Amino acid sequence: MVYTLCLLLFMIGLYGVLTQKNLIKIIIGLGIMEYAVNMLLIMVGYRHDGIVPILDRAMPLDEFLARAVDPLPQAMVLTAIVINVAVLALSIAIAMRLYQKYGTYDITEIRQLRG
Amino acid sequence: MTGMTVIVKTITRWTAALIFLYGAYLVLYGHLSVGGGFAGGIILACSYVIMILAYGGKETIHALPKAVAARLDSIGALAFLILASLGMFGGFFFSNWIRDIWPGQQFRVFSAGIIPLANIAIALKVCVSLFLIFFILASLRMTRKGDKIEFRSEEVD
Amino acid sequence: MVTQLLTFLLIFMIIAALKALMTPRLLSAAISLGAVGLGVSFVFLLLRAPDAAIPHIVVEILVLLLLIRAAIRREVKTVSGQRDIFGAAVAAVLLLLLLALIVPVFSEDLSFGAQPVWAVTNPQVELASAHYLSRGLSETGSANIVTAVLLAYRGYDTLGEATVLFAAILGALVLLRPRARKPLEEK
Amino acid sequence: MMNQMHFLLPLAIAIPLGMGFILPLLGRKFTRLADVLANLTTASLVVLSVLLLISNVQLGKPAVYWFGGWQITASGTIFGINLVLDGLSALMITLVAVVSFAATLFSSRYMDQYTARGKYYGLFMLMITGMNGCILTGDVFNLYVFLEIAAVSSYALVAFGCERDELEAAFKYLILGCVASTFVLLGVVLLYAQFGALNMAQLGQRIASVEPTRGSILALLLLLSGLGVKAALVPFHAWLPDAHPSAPAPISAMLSGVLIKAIGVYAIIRVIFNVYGFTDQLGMTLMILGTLSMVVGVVLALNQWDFKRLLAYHSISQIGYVVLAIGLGTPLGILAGLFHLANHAIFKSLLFLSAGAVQYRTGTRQLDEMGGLAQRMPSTSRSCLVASMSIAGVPPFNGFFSKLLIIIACVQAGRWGFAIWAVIVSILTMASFMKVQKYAFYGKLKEKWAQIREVPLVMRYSMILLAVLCLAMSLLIVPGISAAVLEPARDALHQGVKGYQEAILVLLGSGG
Repeated sequence: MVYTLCLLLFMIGLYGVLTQKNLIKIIIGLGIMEYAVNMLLIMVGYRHDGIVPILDRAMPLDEFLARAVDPLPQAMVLTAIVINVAVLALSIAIAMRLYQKYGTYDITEIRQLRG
Repeated sequence: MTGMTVIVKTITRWTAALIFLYGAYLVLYGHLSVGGGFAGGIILACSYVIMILAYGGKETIHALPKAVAARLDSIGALAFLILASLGMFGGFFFSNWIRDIWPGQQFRVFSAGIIPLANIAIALKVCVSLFLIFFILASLRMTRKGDKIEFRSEEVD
Repeated sequence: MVTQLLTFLLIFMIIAALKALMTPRLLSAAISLGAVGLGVSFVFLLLRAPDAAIPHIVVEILVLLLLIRAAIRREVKTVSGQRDIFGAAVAAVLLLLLLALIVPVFSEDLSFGAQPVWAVTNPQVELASAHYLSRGLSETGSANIVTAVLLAYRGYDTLGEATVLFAAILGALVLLRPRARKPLEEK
Repeated sequence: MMNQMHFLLPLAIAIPLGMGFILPLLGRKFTRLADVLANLTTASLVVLSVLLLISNVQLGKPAVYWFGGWQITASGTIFGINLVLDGLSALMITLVAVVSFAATLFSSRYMDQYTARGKYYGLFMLMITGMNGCILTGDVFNLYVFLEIAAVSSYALVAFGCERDELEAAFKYLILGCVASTFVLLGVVLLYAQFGALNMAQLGQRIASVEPTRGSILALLLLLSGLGVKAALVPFHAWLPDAHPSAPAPISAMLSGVLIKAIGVYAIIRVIFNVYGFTDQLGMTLMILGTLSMVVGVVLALNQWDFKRLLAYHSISQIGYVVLAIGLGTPLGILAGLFHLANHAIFKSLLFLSAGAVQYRTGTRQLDEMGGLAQRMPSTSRSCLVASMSIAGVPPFNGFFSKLLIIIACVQAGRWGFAIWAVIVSILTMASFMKVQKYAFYGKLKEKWAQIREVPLVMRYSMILLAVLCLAMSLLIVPGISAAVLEPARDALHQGVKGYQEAILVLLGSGG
C-alpha cells in the first residue's frame, strides 16, 4: 500500500513534467518525482519496529543489530538529496535566464528550435 | 534587496548565531550522533540565508563576498579530495590512515580519524555552495525596460 | 501504527502534489511543493532516518525560498494560456498504465519493513548493511553508522556528490554571468 | 611493474577532478594559464590511459581497485566501492582522453569568443571526471552519481553561450536528462530492495542465482529506458538534435563523440552483458532499437541545412549502428560494434570541430550560406573531407572497415534484414555528406567569404590530429593490433557475467 502511494506520487510528478506548460511548474513536477524516489529508498531500508542506526553506549550490540534500520539507503538518500538540490538550482538558473530572454515562463512561447 | 525593520534585524542576529552554533555542533559531533557534514553544512548555510533575507544582499555581501565564496567553494571541495588522496599513505584512496596511527577511544570526538575532518570539509563545501546558490539566484535583478529585460547581479566579476 | 501514519502522510502529500500541479497561481504551486517536501521530512523521521530528515527539511526550505524569491517575484503570477486537454488525457492514461505495470512488482514482491527479498531466501549470506551495522563502529570509529557509510565505506560516492553540487554552482555562476560573449580580437 | 599499474586507476578520476576544482579559481587575468593547465591535464590523461591500456593487455585479466581498502570479506560480502579496469573500460577511457585532448586544444583559441574561461574548463574537467567515473565504476549507485556529474556539467556547458536557442536546448536537455536519471535511480532502488547489494558483480551473481523475477526485469527496463535517454536511442532521442548543436563546438565534439557513449551506450552494454547476462530477447531489443535509431536519424538528417544539426542527427544514426552490432551478441558483432564506437568518437568529434572552425570564421552554421570555403580554409576543408569519408564509409578510412564488419557480422548471424538496412543507411549517409562537402567547401566561393582566413594554428593542429587518427584507426583491423585493443574489450563483454564476476568475486580474495 505505501509503495503504491509513493509510486502514485512519482507518477504525478512525471505527469507534471510531461504536461505542464510553465517552466516553474515543470521544475516543480521534477521536484515531486525526486522526492518520491527518495522516500521509496528510505521505505526500502525500513525494518519493522526499527531504531535509528546510531550506536550509543547503553545499547547492546545484538539488540542494535536486530533492530536497526538499514543505514545504506539513508546514506544513498543523503547523496540523492544533494544531487537533487543541485539539479533544481541549475534548472532554476536556466529558467531565469530564459525568462530574461523571452519575458515569459510559458514553454509554448519559447520555441526557436525545430526540425 | 534592502533589509527589513530593526526588530527583525536584531532578532535575526541572535537567531543566526544560534543556528550557526547548532550547525557547528552537528558538524563536529556528526560521527557520534545525528547530523554530519551535510546536515551541519546546510544549517550553516541557513544562518547566512536568513541574514540575506533580513539584511538584504548588500550588507551580507560584506560578510562573505561572492568571489570569496566561490573560492571557498573550490577550496572545500579540494580539501575533501586532498583528504581522500592522502589516504594513499594508508595504501588506498579514502583509507582512514589517521585512525591507523591514532585510534582514539570509541564514542569520543577524536576517535574516527579522517571522518571528523571530512565532515568539516564537506560542511564547508555544502555551506558555501548553498549560500552561493541562494545568493546568486535570489540577488539577481531583472528590470523591464520597454521590451527588453535588463539583467544583472549585484556584483560583476 | 507506522504504516497507518505513513499512509496518512502519503495521501496528504499526493493531495499537495496535485494541488501544486493544478493551481494556476505559481506562488501557491511553490508552497504546495513545500508542503510535499515537509511531508517527505516527516516520513524520513517516521522511518528512523533523522540523518536524512534534517538536511531534507533545510534543503526544502532553501528550494522553496529560491522558487519564491527567484521565480515568483516576477510579473508573471499565474499560468496563462489554455491547456492541451487531449495531450494531458493521453499522458494521464499512459502513466496510469505504467503505474499498473509497476505497482504489482513493488506491492507484491517487496514487503514493507522486511529484509531484501533475496536475503530472506539466503539467510546464510551477510548483507553489506549487516556488515555496516555490526562492524561499523570498530572499523571506522564512527558511532553514527550513516556517517560511517557516507564518509568511510562509500566516501567515494560522497566525493562524487559534492562534485555534482560544485558543478551545479559553477553552472549557475556561468549561466548568470552578465556578458557571455565578447568580440574576437585578431592577433 | 606493469601489473602494479592498476594503482594508477583512481588517478583517472582524481586528476580531472582536482583540476576541475582548481581551474575555476583562475580569473580573467589567467586565461592563457587556464588553457595551458587544461591541455596539460588532458595530455596527462592520454598518457595515463595509454599506460592503463598497455597494463591491461599485459595483465590479461581485469584489475580491480577498492576504495579505502574495503575489500570483499571472506564470507563474500562486498561493502566498499570498486573500480574495474578491463579491456572495454580501458578502450573507453582512452577514447575519452584522446577526444578531450583534441577538444581542449581546439578550445584554447575557439573559446576566445566567450567569457569565463576558467569556469568553462572547470566544467569541462568535471564532465571528463563524470565519464571516467562511469566507465571505471563497478557499483550501480556510484554509476548513478557519476552519471549525474557528467550530465549536470554538460547541461551547463550546453547553455554556455547564454543565447536564446542555447538556453532552450539546455532546459529541454536538463528536464529529459533528469527524468532519465530518476528512472535510473528508481531501477537501482528496485535492485537494492530485492538483492540487498549495489556492486555490479554481486548483483549479477544474485540475479543469476534466482529465476528471473518480475522485479529484476522491471529494474532492467527502468535502467534501460533511463540510460537509453542518455544514449539518445530513437524513441528517446528528442533532446539530442537541440542540445548537441547548441553547445560550443568543442563541447559538441565531446557530447557527440564520447558523452553519449560513455554514459549511455557503455552503461547499457555493461548492465546487459555483465550484470544481467545477454539473452536473445535483449539482443533483439537492442537490434530493433539500433535499427530504428539508424534509419530515423539518417532520414531526419537528409533535409537539414544547419551544419551542426545535421551532424547531430547523424550521431543518432551512427549510435544505431553500434547498438545494432552489439545486439547481435556474436563475437564478431560485438567487435564490430566496439570498433565502430571508437571510430565514431574520432570522426564525429572531428566533424563537429570542423563545423566549429567554419562557424568561428564565417559566423554561420547554415550550409546554403557557405560555399567554396575550401579555397580559403584548406586545412579545415581537408580534415573535414577525411572525416566525411570516414563516416560515409569510404575506404581506406576507419569508418569503412567498421561498417563492413558490422554488415558481415549481420550476415554471419543470419540477420539479412538488418544487414540490408545497414547498407541502405550507409548509402544515405554518404549522400548526406556529399551534400555537406558540396555546399560548404566546394563550389563557387561566395563574395562575402572572400576575406576570411584559415583558423588559428592550435585549432588546425587539433583537427589534423584527429584526421590522422581517422586514417590510423583503420589499422585496428590488422589482427595483431586488434588483439591488443579491440579483442580484450570484446572479451570483456563476450565472457559475460561469468568472466566479470570471476574477476571481482574470486580473484580479489587474494589481493588487489
